[in-house]
Order: sequence, then C-alpha cells, then structure tokens
Amino acid sequence: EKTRVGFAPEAYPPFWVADANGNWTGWEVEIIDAVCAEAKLDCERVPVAWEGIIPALLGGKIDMIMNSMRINDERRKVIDFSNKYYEVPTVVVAAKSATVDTTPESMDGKIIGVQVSTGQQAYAEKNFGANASEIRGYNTQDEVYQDLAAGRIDVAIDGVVAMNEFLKSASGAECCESKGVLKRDPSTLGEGYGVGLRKGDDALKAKINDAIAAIRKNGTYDAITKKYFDFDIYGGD
Amino acid sequence: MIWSPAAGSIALLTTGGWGSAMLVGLARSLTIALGAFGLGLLIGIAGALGKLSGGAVTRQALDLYTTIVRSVPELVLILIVYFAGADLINGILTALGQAKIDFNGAIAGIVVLGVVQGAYSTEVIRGAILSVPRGQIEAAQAYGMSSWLALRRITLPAMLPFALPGLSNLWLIAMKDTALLAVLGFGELTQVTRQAAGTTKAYFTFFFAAGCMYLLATMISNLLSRRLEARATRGMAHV
Amino acid sequence: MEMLHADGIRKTFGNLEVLRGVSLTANKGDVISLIGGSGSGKSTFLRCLNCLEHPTGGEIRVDGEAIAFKPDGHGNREPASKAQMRRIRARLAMVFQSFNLWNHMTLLENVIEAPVHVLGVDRKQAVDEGLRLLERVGLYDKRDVYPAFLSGGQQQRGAIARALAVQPLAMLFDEPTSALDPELVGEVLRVIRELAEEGRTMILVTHEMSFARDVSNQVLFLHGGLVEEAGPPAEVFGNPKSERLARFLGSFH
Amino acid sequence: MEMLHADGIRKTFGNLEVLRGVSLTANKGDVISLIGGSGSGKSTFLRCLNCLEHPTGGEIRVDGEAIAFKPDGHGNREPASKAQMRRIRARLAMVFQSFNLWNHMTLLENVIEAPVHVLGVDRKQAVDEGLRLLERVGLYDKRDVYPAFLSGGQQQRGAIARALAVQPLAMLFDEPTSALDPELVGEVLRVIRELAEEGRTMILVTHEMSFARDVSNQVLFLHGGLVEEAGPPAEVFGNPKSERLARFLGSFH
Amino acid sequence: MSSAPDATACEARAGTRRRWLDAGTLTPVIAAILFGTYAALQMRWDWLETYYPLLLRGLGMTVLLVVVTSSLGMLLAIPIGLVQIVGPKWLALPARAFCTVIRGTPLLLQLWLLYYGLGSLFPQFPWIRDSALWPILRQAWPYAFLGLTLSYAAYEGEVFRGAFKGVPKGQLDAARAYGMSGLLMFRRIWLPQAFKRAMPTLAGETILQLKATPLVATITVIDVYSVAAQVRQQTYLTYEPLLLISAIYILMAVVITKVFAWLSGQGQDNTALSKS
Ligand SMILES: Nc1ncnc2c1ncn2[C@@H]1O[C@H](COP(=O)(O)OP(=O)(O)OP(=O)(O)O)[C@@H](O)[C@H]1O
Ligand SMILES: Nc1ncnc2c1ncn2[C@@H]1O[C@H](COP(=O)(O)OP(=O)(O)OP(=O)(O)O)[C@@H](O)[C@H]1O
Ligand SMILES: [Mg+2]
Ligand SMILES: [Mg+2]
Repeated sequence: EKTRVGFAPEAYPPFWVADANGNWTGWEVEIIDAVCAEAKLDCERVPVAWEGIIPALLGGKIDMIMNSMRINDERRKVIDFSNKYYEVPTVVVAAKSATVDTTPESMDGKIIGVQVSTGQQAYAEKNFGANASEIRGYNTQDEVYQDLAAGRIDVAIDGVVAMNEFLKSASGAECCESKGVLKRDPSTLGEGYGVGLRKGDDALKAKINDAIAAIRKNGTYDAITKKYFDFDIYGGD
Repeated sequence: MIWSPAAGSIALLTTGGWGSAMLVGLARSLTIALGAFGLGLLIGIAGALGKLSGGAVTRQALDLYTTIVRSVPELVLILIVYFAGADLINGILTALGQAKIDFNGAIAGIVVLGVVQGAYSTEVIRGAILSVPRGQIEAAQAYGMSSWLALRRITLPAMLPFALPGLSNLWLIAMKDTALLAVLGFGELTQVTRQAAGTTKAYFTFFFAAGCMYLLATMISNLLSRRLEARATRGMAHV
Repeated sequence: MEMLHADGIRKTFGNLEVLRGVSLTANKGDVISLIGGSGSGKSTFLRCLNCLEHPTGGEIRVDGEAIAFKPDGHGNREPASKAQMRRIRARLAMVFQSFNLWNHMTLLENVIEAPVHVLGVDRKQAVDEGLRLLERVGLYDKRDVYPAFLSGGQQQRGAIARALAVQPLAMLFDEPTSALDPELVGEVLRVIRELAEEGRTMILVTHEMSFARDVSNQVLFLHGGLVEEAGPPAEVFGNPKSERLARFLGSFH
Repeated sequence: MEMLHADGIRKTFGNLEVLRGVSLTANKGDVISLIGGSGSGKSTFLRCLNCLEHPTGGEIRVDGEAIAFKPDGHGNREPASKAQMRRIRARLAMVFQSFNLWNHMTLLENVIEAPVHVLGVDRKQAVDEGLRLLERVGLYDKRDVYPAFLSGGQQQRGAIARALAVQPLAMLFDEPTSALDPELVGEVLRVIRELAEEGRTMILVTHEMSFARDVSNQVLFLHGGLVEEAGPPAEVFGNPKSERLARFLGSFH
Repeated sequence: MSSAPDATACEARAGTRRRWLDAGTLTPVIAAILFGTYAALQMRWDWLETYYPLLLRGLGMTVLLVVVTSSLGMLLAIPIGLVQIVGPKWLALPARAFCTVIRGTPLLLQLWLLYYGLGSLFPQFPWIRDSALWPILRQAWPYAFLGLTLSYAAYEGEVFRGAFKGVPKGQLDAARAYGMSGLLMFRRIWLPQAFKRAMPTLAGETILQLKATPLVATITVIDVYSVAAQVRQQTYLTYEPLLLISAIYILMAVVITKVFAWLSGQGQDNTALSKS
C-alpha cells in the first residue's frame, strides 16, 4: 500500500522548486525521499492546495503532510505531528525604506502580508493585529512575495530560509531587506517544522520519528542539507 | 521580471520548457473538460428524462439538484463535491466491503465538474426535448418502437438541433471551469501557469500566454460547434 | 377474413366521456371511412385501435389476436404486455394529419426506420423495398431529401410509403389531407385510392365526403362518442336516416 | 397652394435603378394615389419624399422649401442639413404598411411622442390633442393599451392618429391596409376617406383600386421606376392608354 | 441558462397560500427539514459566535460586488452591444474582440492577470507608487471590481447586441419618419425596446455574476466565501462553513430572482413583445 504525502504545489525555494516537466526538487523533496526510504514506505507525493491540506489529511485523501508545516498548539488540536525535522527562525522583511522592526509599535499603519493558515499568520494576528492597518492573507507564500515586491504590502513574515531566497532574487534584492528575527513563540510560530499526521496513526508516527532520527545519525540528512545550505538547518535539539 | 519585449517573452516560454509544460497542462485541462462534459451529458439526459417523465419525487429531487447547482458558486460546489463526494463514494465502498478508491487528480476533477455540468445539461436537454414536436414521438410509438428505441432513434437525434447551442456553451464553460481546479491544487493549465509564473517571476507573460491558449481553444471549439450545428440542422428548412 | 375488430370501445379523459362504446369490424380489403363532426371522437377511436390511447373499456382484436389489458392503477387500463402492444402497433400503420415524418432523417431513412429497427429486417433488403415504395408514391427522386424541404403533399405521400414499408395488416389514416393546401390534396387522395383498389385494409378518418363515398365500402358516422349511423356509402350518403347525419352532410354543400 | 413637389426623383440601390425620374406635385387638399405592380418603386418613391431613402437625383420641395443635398462620399447624396431634414420629416407624417407603432408605449404615448419630443409641444397640450385624435379615430377607450393588444385595424387607426398629431403638411400612406385581415380593411379606409374629405393633402400607395378611384383626384401608375401614366382617376381607371396599365388593372378583376 | 423569473414569480404570486405545502414542494421541504435537523444536531456551529461579524462583513462585500459590478457592467454592455450593430469598424471590431476574449478565457485567470500580472510590472515604474492613485492601486478590491465588471459587460454586451439587432427595423423607420434625431431615437425608442428584450436574461446573468464573486478571494479580497475559507482553515471543519455559505448563496440567488421578477413586473405587464 502506498503512503500518500500531501504537499502544496507551489514554488517555495529552496524547499520546493518545480521544473517545467512537473518534477519537484528542493531540500524538503529530498528529505521526503530519504525519510520514506529509511522507513521503507512506498511514498507517493500528492498535490493538494495549501488551504485544504489539513482537511485532506483528515478526510483520508493523504496520509501525511510534509510541507514545511509548523508544529503548533492550534494544529495539535486536530492533527498529530512527528518530531521536528528542521527549525529556522522567523523574520520580518520590508521595503528598504520602511522603518520597521519586530515590535508591534513599528507596525503602526502598515499592511502585513502572510500566507493563510500558517504560523506567521497566527503570530501576526496575535501580536500585530492591534497595530497594523491590515493583515492580508494570501493563498501561497509566493504571492506574498509578489505583492511585497509590487509594493502593495509593507511587511512580510516568513521563515528565514525561504525569505533569504526571496531576498537573493532580482526583485527581492531590489526592493527589500530583513528587518529582524522574531522571538520564539511556540504557540504560533511553533516548535520547528514536522510531519503532519492523523491522530491515532501512531505506527506511522513511530516509523517517521525513527526514520528522522536515523537519517540524522547516518549522515543522509547532512549530505542533503549541504547541497542547499551552509548552516545546520535542524536548529538544535 | 523586467517588462520584456515580445521577443523576450517568447524566449521565456520556449527556453525553460515552460511553454511545453503549459501545452501538457492544456491537454490535461481539455481531457478533464471533455470527461466532465461527457459525464454532464449523461447526467443531463437522465435528468431531463427524469424531469419529464419521472414520478413526483424524482422530479422534485431533480429540481432540488438543478436549483442548488445553479445558484451555488462552482468554487464552493467543487470543494463540497470533492470532499463529500469522496467520503460518500468511499463510505459506500466500505459498506460493500470494497477497498477505498483514490479520489484524486483527473478523476476527481471530472466527477466534480461533471456534477456541475449535469445540472445545466439537464435544463438544456429538457428544453430541447420539449421543442421536439409531439407528433415525432407519437409516430415512433405508432410504429411499435419501445421507449428506449424511440429515445435513441427519434427523441435524442431530433432534439439535437435545439440542444446544440446550449451544449456548445456548456462545453466552453467546462473548459474554463477546469481553471477552478487550480484551487484544489490540480495540475492543469492554470496550475502549471501559476507554477511557471512563480518560478520565473514572469507573471504577466505566463498569465497572458495561458489566456491565449484558452482563447484559442475557445475559438476552435466555436468553429467546430458551428459545423456540428450545420450538420445537425441539415434536416431543417433554412429560411 | 377478419383483420381488425373493435368491440364496444369506450374512452374517458378525466370526466369527459369521449367514446361510449364504438364497434367496428374490418375484413381483409375493407375500406372503412369514419365521418363526423369535430370533437365527435374519430381521432380518439383511431388512436385507441393501435393503443396510442388506452381504451377505458372494450376489446380489440388484430388478425385474430386480442390485445390483453390490465388496470394501470389510475382507474384506467393499459396493455398487459408492452411487447404485444408494440408488435401489433407495428402492423397497424398509421398516417397522421400532420404527416409526422421524422425531421432528422431523409425520406428513405424514414421509410426503412421501422422495418430495420422494429421488425429487424435486413437493412439492404429494407432499402430495396423502401426505394420501390418511394417509386410507387412518386418520390423516388426525393429519397435523400429531408422532410422540411418537401411540400405537404410530398410529405404525406412519403408518410404513406413509410406506412406501407411495415407491410401492415391494416392502415389507419387520420384526416390525411386536411393539413394540405387545396392544390395538393389530389395527389395524396390518388395514392390512397390506388391502395384501396389493390385491396388494402384501411380505416380512414376524413372530411372529404365525395372521396369517402367513392373509395370505401363501409361508412361510420360518429356523434357524441357513438356510432350514430353506419352502412354502405350509397346508403349513408344517399339516404341518411338520422337527422343529425343529414344536417352534418348538409353542411358540406 | 403647392405643399409637396418632387421633381425627377431617381434612386439606385447598388446597380439596381429603382426610380428613374419620378415627378409629382401635390397642392393643398390633393389626394394622389400611386399604383403599380410589386417592385415598381412605389414604396421607394414615398420613402424618398421624406428622405427615409436619400434620392440619388432630383429635387424635393416641401411647402416651398427645397431640401438641400450634398454628396455623401459613397457616390450618393445625403441631406445637407440634418436639422432641416428632421424638421421637414416631422411634418410629412408617414403611415406604414406594418403600422410600426412603438410597442413599448401605450397608444396615447405613441400619439404624443413626436409632438412632445420632436416638436417641443407642451405635454399637457399634446395629451389633450392626442385624446381628441384618438377619439376621432374611435380609439379613445384604448388610449392606455399597448399596441400588441390591439387588432391590426386598431393599430393602423392609432398610427393615423399619431400621424395627425404632428399637424402634417401632407400625409404619406404606404399600403395602409394590405397587412390587414379583410374584415378590418373597411374601418381603416373609412378614416382615410374622412381625412380626404376634410381636405388633407395625402399621397397614398395602395392596391385598393376602387378606393383609389373614389378618394383621389390624381392617380400615378408607376412601372419600372417611371410614371407610365398619370391623370384623374376617371381617366386612368376608365380609359387606360398604355397596355401595361390596362393589363395591371385587368389583374384586379 | 437563465431561469425564467417571470414564470416563477407569477406562480408564486398566484398561489402563495395554496402552494405552501402542496405536493410540488413537499420533497424539497422534507429534504431541507431532514438535512437541517441533521446539520443542527450532528455538526458543529459554535464557531458562528466568533465569526459572524466577519461573515457579515464578507456578505456585505459580496452583495456590494454583485450590485456594483452588475450595474456598471450593464452600463458598459449597452455601448458594447450598440457599436457592434451601428458603430464604425474601428469601434465595432474592438468591441467584438473584447467580448470574445473575455468570454473565451477563465475569469480566474483574468483576475490573476489583472492583479498579479499588473503588480509584477509596478517595480519598473516607481512613479506609480508616488501617484495619487497608489492608495487605490495597492488595494485588491479595485481589481476585483474591475475584473467582474468587465466580465459582466462582455456577457451582457453579447445579449445587448442581439437585443439591439432584434428591434424591428420598422420601429426605427417610424422614429426617423417623425423627425427624431439619432440620439432621440436611441433614447426614446431603440434602447427601451432593446432593454425589454434583454430583460429576461438579466436575472440569470446576475446569478452567474453572484456565482463568480468567490473568485476574488484568490486575490485577497475578503468576501463571504473567503471568510468561510478562513473558518475552514482555522477550525479545520470540512463541511459546516461550506454548507452555510451554500445556503447563503442560494438565498441570494432567490432574492435576485425575486427582484428581477418584480422589476420586470413593474415595467412589463403591458408587453407581449410585438410579433413582428
Ligand atoms: N388527450 C386528451 N385529453 C383530454 N381530452 C381529449 C384528449 N384528446 C381528445 N380529447 C377530447 O376528446 C374529444 C374528441 O376528440 P377527437 O380528437 O377524437 O375528435 P375528432 O372527432 O377527431 O375531431 P376533429 O375532427 O376536430 O379532429 C374532444 O372533445 C377533445 O377535446
Ligand atoms: N434598401 C434596398 N436595397 C436594395 N434594393 C431595394 C431596397 N429597397 C427596395 N429595393 C428594391 O427596389 C425595388 C422597388 O421596391 P419598392 O419596395 O419600392 O417596390 P413597391 O412598388 O413598393 O412594391 P410592393 O408593391 O411590393 O411594395 C425592388 O426591386 C426592391 O427589391
Ligand atoms: Mg381528429
Ligand atoms: Mg411597397
């Protein structure tokens, strides 16, 4: 029996990059392959729109989610998570000219863009909701960056890795810069990124946890990471 | 990212291989549209017959179906049918002791859009059947045809000229509605376009190119349906 | 030899009693004309004969075989066996006032439709026979033309060819010329007359009194759902007994 | 007093020369009938008189004022001043074969439309006058009815009231009764006859020969775009000189 | 594809009381009651308390979108239909092309092209951000309103083209014969009659417009659908929010049908369209 791994088919470099033939490459893609191989699972990647990905898991259309999903309390109410397989700080980015930092006061009158149903969105609403003039929700992170470059939003929030990728791109380099790292907030920003699982699917959870530990130990994880990053993305224990 | 002159845009389309990826996406869109249109046609014929000659309960149930589908946005219907449809089918399969099926990809798209199309088809075909002169069907009965034979040989071909304009409209709608599947994450033309645009950052170029592809498909469809109509109405006096 | 026998046919639509017991026997070669005022039930009776309407009461026998009825659950009757009904219908060819040729088929396709798809005749054989029949009604040239491109008279002659193609035991005509322009009536009547002369069994609803007189060997005058008067044409037309018939005939002069 | 004068009107459609020089003079109180076979150009001539068609050649004078033309750049002419054309049109009231009442307006609204919106008459005054005219053509009761609910004869009488409402210098009738069922022709002709009798200037295209003979003081017979014969009705009808006219009149008996 | 508003309205008027619970409505009513009971008992609705203000706001946006874009679209549709009949080539051809292009491509794509496609061009024209229009251009709603308006204009423009063409020539001849100028004729005769011809399609087209509104959610406009989507994402309820807004859309469709039936009843008891 196949294990269906749900992911949102959208560009999120360097974790998810599509080529024209519909092949996906990227750090997370390789980690999926490594985990599945280690756990001896016959995995199949199934594209599901991000906003429907948890319902799809609950409805049995997929068996697990590996899509840079933050492990946080809100989600824990409905689904289960494996141990984290990476963790990076979350940063605030804005136009170079903007005077913005990570404090609520600096968000006064700003339009903040976040991808919907993400930890960033939860964080922004909890901490900046009172100050920002608007928190605009996008269906994909890519669209957030588009509108940041277009100048339609003032501030974006995302994990530092994907954010750096954007800042390296032509449009990102031209317009924007990082304005600081958000403090750790497990209830929204979570405790790292993990595999989303149906509650009660403990056998699968055990397998995945073992596989993550195993590839960390046998060097596979580091080998993959080295191809994409010059630091340890696992982010400490 | 730079507002590229036409030549640059075309280069973008051809070099990264995204152009051909979009063609593949178009082919998938057309396949799904064709499947949905066909399924809708079957539902439409059955629905029309049910409305015209079914019992009171059948008729009202069908009315409910067409009313709901024709007033709830496709986007919402697609989500409902996608989730509920799969639950329903798998529920039935489990009850029958069968294995669950994968309600994903093209099949889901076809079923989802087909259910939507079916409601519109029902109305189009019902109207067309009502336009067939009563005598045509009576003559079929008078020559001993069974209802099934009369349906196949007389009613359906005779209503075709009346149904075709509506049906070709539905086909165009089916084609365009496949774009909505992008919201479910399906890999058809619109979804591929979104990926291409996201990857290359040439949003304008790719959305524009996709628009041209849909437009071309529409115009070719128009041409074909005009021919089909001419053929179907060849038995009608041209005034 | 008795081909078609109807006994005490009754028919009600809702509260309206349209036929109140009409009987008729057609032996082989008989040409029976039904005449009567508008609404007297002529069409309804003809349609009962091949069960296009299900008679509320009475019996129908075709070529010795009685049509079996059963209650339809709405206080009326319906044929007990659809298969039997269809088999019998196919051999009682009907010609309609409004022709009712199938518009999406050419003339030839119209003619071979019932033989091929209902009677299961081999297609090639049906085409040969169909062409012969079209020749016979003078429409060989028009075999590949669609009905909409034919005059009313041509359409009705085509409809007669379609009827002949099922080799009917009896032919039922419901006012075959009353939808035609006056100048086209003649060509249709000519064909019907020829059929009568070659000994076909026919039941004919018509308002063409002189034609009915000429061509039939029996005339039934219907009034208010009953046979008011019946007999050979010379008698019915020449010497009407009932005042109603006399008045009816008078309205034609 | 000359009301309407047309001199040598010519009109070509593409290559088709429909009018090849038709002239006519209507003095106050004249009733002129145009007769002729189908396609002879009667309607075209009438429509040229109020510039619904732009004549290719010739001159038109209404109440002494000549309509000015200029080339339209397509080898034809058009009125030089639209304002002049509209002013003149408004006073040459036309009554059409197919009535052409505006079907989104009640009868009264139809009648007051041109006075109020074209001639700038005060609305209240237009209504009073409109009601009087509807009374006159026997349609006072129908004032608030929409045209679709009127018989053809009533519609045409309504159209005549609409024409009268602009206090026309001359009235142009294009076969006002030929779209009517025979039993409705009379009521319309009666109204037109009354108008003739009260001295209105009228140009009338008609196929009602006896009416034309009765009502008009001049008759023009058009053939092939030319006036083949003209004169007082007694002469034209009683003693046709050209063989064509004789044949044309013959076809009415 | 449009429903027949007049017929339903007449029926409804004719027998409101009688029709209440006769056989004609029994099945739907029973279905609604059964389903309603099931939904009330077996589904979760506690989230309504939190989200109803948002839902109302979204509903407001949806209603605004339908009303404004249909009205503006209609105003555009009239000239678009008209120039295809009487306009010079240089107007008729673009109008024709506009209808073909809009009707031939998915609205979703049009919205994306308008919003993200144009947005991707902004960085090359920095002055845009300094222009007075910028506060509007940076919002999402203008693109939504524009996209939906153009869409309605194209579909209804096609209807108006037919409607203008369908007005019998004699009607216009009569107008000319009584000295009306082109503009007066258009205003008093041609437009009112074309409008009457187009009227029966309006209810259907407007319902289609209603059904198109959720697409604006994909460009971050918050309509009632996007609120439901948000509820879905935050509560992980699969069906409840979808069912609720389905009911809302059905209700709105009924209202649209009724409004147009009433409108056409106002202006139309008079008008069997003339046979000509
Ligand atoms: N399907 C029906 N439902 C109800 N009443 C019917 C139906 N068919 C016929 N009738 C009624 O039955 C009566 C007889 O009709 P029928 O058509 O048999 O008359 P007919 O003698 O053929 O008249 P005609 O010369 O006008 O054709 C009429 O009053 C008619 O209205
Ligand atoms: N707009 C037009 N374009 C081209 N040909 C036209 C046009 N109007 C009229 N004609 C042609 O001009 C000729 C004269 O037409 P007209 O309508 O004036 O005839 P008529 O005498 O009124 O005939 P009728 O008695 O049938 O009304 C006909 O051959 C007609 O086909
Ligand atoms: Mg009859
Ligand atoms: Mg004429």
